[in-house]
Amino acid sequence: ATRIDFMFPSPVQGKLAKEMTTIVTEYNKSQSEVEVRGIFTGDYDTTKVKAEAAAKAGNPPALVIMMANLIPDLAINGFIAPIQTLARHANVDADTFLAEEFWPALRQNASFSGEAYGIPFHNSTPVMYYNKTMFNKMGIEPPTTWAEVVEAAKKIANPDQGRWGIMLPSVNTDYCGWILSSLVMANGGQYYNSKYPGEVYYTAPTTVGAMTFWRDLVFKHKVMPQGVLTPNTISSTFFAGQLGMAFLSTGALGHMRENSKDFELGVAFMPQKVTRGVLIGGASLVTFKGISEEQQKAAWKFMSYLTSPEVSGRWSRFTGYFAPRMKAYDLPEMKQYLTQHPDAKTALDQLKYAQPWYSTYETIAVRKAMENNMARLLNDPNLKPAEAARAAQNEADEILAPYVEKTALQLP
Amino acid sequence: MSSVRLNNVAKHFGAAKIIQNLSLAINDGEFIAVVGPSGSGKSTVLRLISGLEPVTEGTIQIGPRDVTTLHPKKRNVAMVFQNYALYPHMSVERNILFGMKIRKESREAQRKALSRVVEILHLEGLLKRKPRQLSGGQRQRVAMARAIVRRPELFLMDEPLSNLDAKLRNEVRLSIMELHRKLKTTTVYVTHDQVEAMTMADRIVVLRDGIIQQVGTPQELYQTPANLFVARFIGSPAMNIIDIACENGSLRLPNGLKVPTPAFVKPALNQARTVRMGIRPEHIILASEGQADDQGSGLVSLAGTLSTVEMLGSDIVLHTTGGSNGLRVRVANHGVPYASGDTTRLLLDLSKAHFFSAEGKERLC
Amino acid sequence: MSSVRLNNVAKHFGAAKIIQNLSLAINDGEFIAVVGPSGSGKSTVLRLISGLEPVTEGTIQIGPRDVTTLHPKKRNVAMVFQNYALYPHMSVERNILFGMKIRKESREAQRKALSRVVEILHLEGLLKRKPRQLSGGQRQRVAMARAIVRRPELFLMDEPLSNLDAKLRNEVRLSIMELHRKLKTTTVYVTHDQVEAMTMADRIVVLRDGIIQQVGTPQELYQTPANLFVARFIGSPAMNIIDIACENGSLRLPNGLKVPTPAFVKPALNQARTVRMGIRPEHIILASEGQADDQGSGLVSLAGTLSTVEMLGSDIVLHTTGGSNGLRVRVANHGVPYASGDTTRLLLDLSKAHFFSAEGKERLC
Amino acid sequence: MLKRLHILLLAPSAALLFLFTYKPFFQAVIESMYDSRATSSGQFVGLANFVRLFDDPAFMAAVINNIIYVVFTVIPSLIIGLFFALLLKENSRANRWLRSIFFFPTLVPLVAAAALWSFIFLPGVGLLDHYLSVFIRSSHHNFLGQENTALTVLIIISIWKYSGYYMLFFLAGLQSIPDDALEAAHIEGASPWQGFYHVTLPLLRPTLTFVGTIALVYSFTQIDHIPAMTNGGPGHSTTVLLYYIQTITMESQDLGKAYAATLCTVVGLFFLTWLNNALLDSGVDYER
Amino acid sequence: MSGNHSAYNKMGTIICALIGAVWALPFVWMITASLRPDSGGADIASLIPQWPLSVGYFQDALIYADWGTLYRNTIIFSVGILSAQLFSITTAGYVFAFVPFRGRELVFRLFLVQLMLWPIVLMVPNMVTLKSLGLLDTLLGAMLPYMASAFGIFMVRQAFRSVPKEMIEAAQVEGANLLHIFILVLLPAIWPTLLAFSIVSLTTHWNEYLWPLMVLSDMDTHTLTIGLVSFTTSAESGAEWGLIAAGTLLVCLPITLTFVLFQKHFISSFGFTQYK
Ligand SMILES: Nc1ncnc2c1ncn2[C@@H]1O[C@H](COP(=O)(O)OP(=O)(O)OP(=O)(O)O)[C@@H](O)[C@H]1O
Ligand SMILES: Nc1ncnc2c1ncn2[C@@H]1O[C@H](COP(=O)(O)OP(=O)(O)OP(=O)(O)O)[C@@H](O)[C@H]1O
Ligand SMILES: [Mg+2]
Ligand SMILES: [Mg+2]
Repeated sequence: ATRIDFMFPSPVQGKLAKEMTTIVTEYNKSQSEVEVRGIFTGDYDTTKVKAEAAAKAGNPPALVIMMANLIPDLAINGFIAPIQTLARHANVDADTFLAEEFWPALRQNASFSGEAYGIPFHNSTPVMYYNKTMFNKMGIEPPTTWAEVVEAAKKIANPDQGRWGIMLPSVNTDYCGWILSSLVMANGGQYYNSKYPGEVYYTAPTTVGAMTFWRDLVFKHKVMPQGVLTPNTISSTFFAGQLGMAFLSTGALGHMRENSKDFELGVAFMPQKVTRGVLIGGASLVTFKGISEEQQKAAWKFMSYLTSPEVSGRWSRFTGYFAPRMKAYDLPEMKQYLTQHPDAKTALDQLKYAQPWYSTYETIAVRKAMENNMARLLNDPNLKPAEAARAAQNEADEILAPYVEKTALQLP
Repeated sequence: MSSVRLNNVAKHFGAAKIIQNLSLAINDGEFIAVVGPSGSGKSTVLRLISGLEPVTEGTIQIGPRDVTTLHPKKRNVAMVFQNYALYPHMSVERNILFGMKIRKESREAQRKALSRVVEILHLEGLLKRKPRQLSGGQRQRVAMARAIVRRPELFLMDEPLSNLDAKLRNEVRLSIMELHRKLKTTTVYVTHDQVEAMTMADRIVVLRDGIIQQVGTPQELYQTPANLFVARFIGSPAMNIIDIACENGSLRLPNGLKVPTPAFVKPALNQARTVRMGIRPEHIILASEGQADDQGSGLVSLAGTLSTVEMLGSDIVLHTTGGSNGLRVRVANHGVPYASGDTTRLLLDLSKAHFFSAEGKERLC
Repeated sequence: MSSVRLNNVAKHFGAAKIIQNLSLAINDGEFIAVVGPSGSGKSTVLRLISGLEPVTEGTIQIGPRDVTTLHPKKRNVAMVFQNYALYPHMSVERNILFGMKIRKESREAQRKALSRVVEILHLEGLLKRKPRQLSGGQRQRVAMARAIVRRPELFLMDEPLSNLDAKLRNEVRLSIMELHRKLKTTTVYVTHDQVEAMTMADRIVVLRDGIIQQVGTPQELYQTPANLFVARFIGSPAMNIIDIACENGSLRLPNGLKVPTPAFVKPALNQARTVRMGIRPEHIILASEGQADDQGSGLVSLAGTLSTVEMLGSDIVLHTTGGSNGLRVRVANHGVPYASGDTTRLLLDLSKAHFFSAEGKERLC
Repeated sequence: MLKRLHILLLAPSAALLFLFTYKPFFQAVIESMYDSRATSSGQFVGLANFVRLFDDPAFMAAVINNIIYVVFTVIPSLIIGLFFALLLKENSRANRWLRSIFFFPTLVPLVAAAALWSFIFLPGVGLLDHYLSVFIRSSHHNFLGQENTALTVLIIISIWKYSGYYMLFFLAGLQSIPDDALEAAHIEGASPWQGFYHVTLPLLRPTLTFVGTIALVYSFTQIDHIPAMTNGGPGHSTTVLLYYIQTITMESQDLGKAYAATLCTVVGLFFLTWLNNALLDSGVDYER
Repeated sequence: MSGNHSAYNKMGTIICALIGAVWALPFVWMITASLRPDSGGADIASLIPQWPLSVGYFQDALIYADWGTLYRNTIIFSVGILSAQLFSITTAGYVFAFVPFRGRELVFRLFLVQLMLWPIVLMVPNMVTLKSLGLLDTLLGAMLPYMASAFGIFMVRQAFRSVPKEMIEAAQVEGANLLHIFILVLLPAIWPTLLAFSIVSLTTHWNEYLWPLMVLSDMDTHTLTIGLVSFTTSAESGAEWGLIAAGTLLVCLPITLTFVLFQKHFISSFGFTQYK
């Protein structure tokens, strides 16, 4: 049998690592041509580091579940190979496979320069969780627009008693950027140039507007605490019944459901401004350069298995992510699941409005440029959103400069 | 200067009872020597007085104050440790002046005090050294200097001269006595050196297994030891001890010789069946030819053979066998050649003898 | 057992020349005592022999081997350190047996050897303790035990008994002598105790500032000290020294008294202008009434007043002033009451006197 | 012969150090002069990486944060560790338990400690706010989320974690100090403080040098709680040097810059430990 | 210090007890939280255990990972490193403390460089080295870089230097060779130091995360912390405080238990016996 290394992180909870191991073991048992070595690699970040380090040390993994917006970066840096290198062994066209089998919103994140570099594996979007009991008690309807959000939050918030109207995660672990770019989209804007990885629109009015909205929740409306908020803070406050609304990932659904004990949990679409806009998050399977032909063949086999509607659906039901493979939702188990858990459907329904995840050259650094300035903005009542945006843009431009020079500005 | 009182003091280390029910009153300005066998608790007594060791029972007073639970620094004593306890990281000079420095005494006073002790203890040229660069005796002198540079209420000295040569020891001893005469600082002085104890002390405390055996002036201890232990402990070479049976009016020596009980010891011995007689080596004379017994006045003669001849320089110690089995005799070294194997006759002066009860716990006369 | 030879050995600590050009031959089985003032280099000599200190110059032989650069462990010596140097983390028993253990001697041998030294040094009941739970004297005895438990070629002992009481010291001293008689192990023994040096040693080495002053038997040292230093150093109380002018045929004492030069000293003194005369305190007699000078045979009498009376127990040391200024006299304690202020007449026995050159470097007779 | 034995004794350590420290370190030195970003295909750039480094405001922020972090973790935790050691050096049962309590934080991985402390400082519902609310008044402090308190929290955690650890070394060091010297000092009238200052402290200097060096090194390297709690934020307010380097290494391909930052940090740390040694180790009497 | 400072000592103990109470808070919370039935709710911060106690989180934690293997590997990893270190640091420490040779200080300083370089920076080159040795993905490989410890060498050297010279001299005179002195005299003399080092090394490597994660790919070579992280990461949701507490407890438990069981022995070797 051909041995391949398959690295997977545990982005949500430990159960996942266990489940993934089961899936791998079952696969290994089910056939004898491929022997998959499942390697648990911690969180998304360490997964990237470990995969890169292994590649540099001469041990590239065949398949990795990688944060989806890192694909351009990995491709530019030459770590990963197009999916076609695997697919060709089965005479499949990877681009067609991607285009036909997966939700349209996911496709862009899986490709770079028009070529498929990843196959979506599990995905999420932000949604609005709210304390239904509290809303009912106060006679508030779940907001669907920004204005309603502010209004509802103001009714709920009572900082003296430690009760808050709304919380948005602002940690620089991608969460802040993810939510902000969703807001930017709702505000009708573009956060980055989805066609070219060397440009971000941090100073665009739509971005500044989203930032202002966020900032005002803290300093103007005083419905959100000052400073950076982690998902831990948000969920803990939420579970304690001290929070009206929270924008968090659909990936947290299971967790939110389980821990909302003293009240009823509500899940709703992200509120809109100009449009409904949410961002796709999640991870895709990528393959590293430098593995043998045999391994490529084996990798494709395993990848086909992992992304099959059955496994994809199973994984989705287990994790709360939505399944990227459209056909997964045609399976009877999946239909049954959705009727049982209507809130899981929210994520799926929202997919209609979903847009690709930002991804640029040096994605993380560029993202952090904004996130760190958001943190400043949420800390400093005197900082103007436009100034923060300007600073973020400058930092980002600096990081992008060498790439821009080599590509967009490199003229014949 | 202060008086010191130990009231029913006890000290236990875990299960070991090192000091038991010890009471002692030391007068203001007195010089007390503490002697006793190794391990008898002498150092412990000093450590109790200084406060380095908490007492298990009893109380301690220095002057009018009850210091039983007082921190050492508040007791204002100066101590020479048996193992010196110098500060390894300080030069000799800083070692000596540490206490004054802490008390923030003036530089001038420090300088003066330093030069005084340096002279007394011959520490010239050693001031800049670290303790580890000193010889044993030099270290001991630094320890001594550190104590006497100050003017405490109480000096506690634990064998402060044990590592010095005879000449230097003599000198330092005289200096300490001089100092004591001048300052009259109450002093408790532990020593193994009988000469020191005898010459320096106003009173001597004899300790054994943590129990005081006798307290008295040097003369008292030498002349009227309270029990056999003190008798044998004080004086060197040690007192000769002879078991004696009292038989109606006469004393029978182990070799069978019977002498009439001299009048002056009669009253004390008349109840006893057996007694133990002690006689100091210097109170036995080698009888010259013809010199006779005088049993009435207590002169008894014994025949013997010299077994060992110990030349001590100024003295000679003769060990005998035969009728006078095991007796030690001390004679001045006048150049007379003694040889082992010589036969001789020993004259014991019973008027100088000490009599103790059979178990040795009690002095009879 | 082995002989030891030090050939022109020197030891410098940086600029300080501690030992200079020292040569000494110690015979196989000999017991050598090393005495000298504090800081004279005694310990250093032992450390050089043991190899703990490398020599700066010269060579050292033990037996036939040149050991000058040999590691201490190969020299097979046993040493008692002046500051004990016990292993703090080992029990007394393990401290003592350490050397045997690393030589892998049998358990049986260890047990036997242990019980032997425990008895000699009275260490019963202390075997399980750690050194810090011992008294000073007990620690010293452990250090001693550690050395004599083995059978080395050479014993090096640095004041091994200084912290013991007189009685115990005497006992241990006798045990060591006994041991030495039995084993005949060459021994170098540093001591400050004259009694020890005099009674134990076959020969004594007198050291001063790292230079040997005299090597000889105890008798030789006592009776014919090679120079003034040795004369004053050996014997306690120290020898009296009197400066004397030689004037054609007669000697003039500092108080002006003139005595004819006794015949037996004439040849030695006839060149000298001034000499220094030494006379031991025990060679001065308190003249009884009517006892006369006999200047021809060297008996000179001086008048004096007693300034201090030191009771040493068995002896009394009298310090005098007046014509006999500063003389010390030792008399036996026969109960005669001396008091300071008494006038007296001293008889000096010139036949027992020692004469040294004016600077004291040389013995004249 | 003996010499050879000694070389032999050093050899295993030296070999391992060579393999896993020096060799990679020299690689790092060399790499710091190459541009490793995808845009440059690895060309030699001399000191350009250093220039870029010093132009980076994040780096400068990291330097300043690191200085604050070092000063306020090293000094307090040394003092507290020493304080504990002195108070608990007697071997009573109570003291043994207290020592264990202070030492416990060492047993917990820093990441796990970070999780525990995240909870303590959780706004509103966390341990601190909870008890502040119970005992004083309703409290909601976003300690970790605010620029002016986040670093303080990290410093507190570090002190909590390492004071007991240093205590252990101080206890070990105190044991090798002869007691009698301290006793002598007390007899001479030194107060406990004076005894400590004049006798214990100087004799403790070898330990102090050691613990000081370790504490310095730790304050630079033991920062696992930063990624776990603040990710260097808010803004750059808790970005310290190693975290800065870590993020570059992990998140981008700009290794040249990361190595340049590493070299600068190592040089700085080297200087600090040298300073520490010079201050504490000079004139120490090791031989006793 | 002994003596009548028992009053001072008591006071010290009391002060420390007060501080200790604060110090212990995180643990107390960890234990109560891990035994709580759920980690939501307003009183999650309470230090008072909620009855009935629940072992639910422990059950969860136990399911999430193969604890047997994790414990075994962690023990091999940390104890193995410690054993190798104890050998390497005592020998090297000895050389640096007692054997004079030209350039000793320099070599020593060079050794210290290790203290200042952290694995993350040298990770890739070290993995390359391990790969070329064929040790990548083995426990031995993961242990190798730690087997020489500048920290330990430094510590042991410092401790050796404060051993009184006479002790060594006494042993030399008694005929002890190097090995004897080393094992019978020097090592016991620095016992507290070695113990301190051992505890520290053990816990450090027990708690090591990133490096094992990087070089150990096979599930059956994973160590505890990797397992712990597998169920305490929560990037996209929120923390399950009870689970985190339980997991942390499970990871620290063996070492904590050992520590508590042998507390008397460990910790008392850092103290002064009452009678000194
Ligand atoms: N490390 C050193 N540096 C400088 N001088 C030293 C050193 N060690 C010893 N000395 C000096 O060497 C001389 C001889 O020392 P040694 O220990 O041999 O004397 P000693 O005769 O044994 O004296 P004591 O009877 O006092 O023990 C002393 O003056 C001492 O100060
Ligand atoms: N920490 C301890 N634990 C148990 N016993 C001890 C401890 N310290 C001292 N001792 C014992 O207490 C007794 C008295 O000791 P101390 O030091 O007072 O004797 P000493 O009279 O000074 O003897 P030396 O003349 O030998 O110095 C000794 O038998 C000693 O063994
Ligand atoms: Mg004593
Ligand atoms: Mg000496």
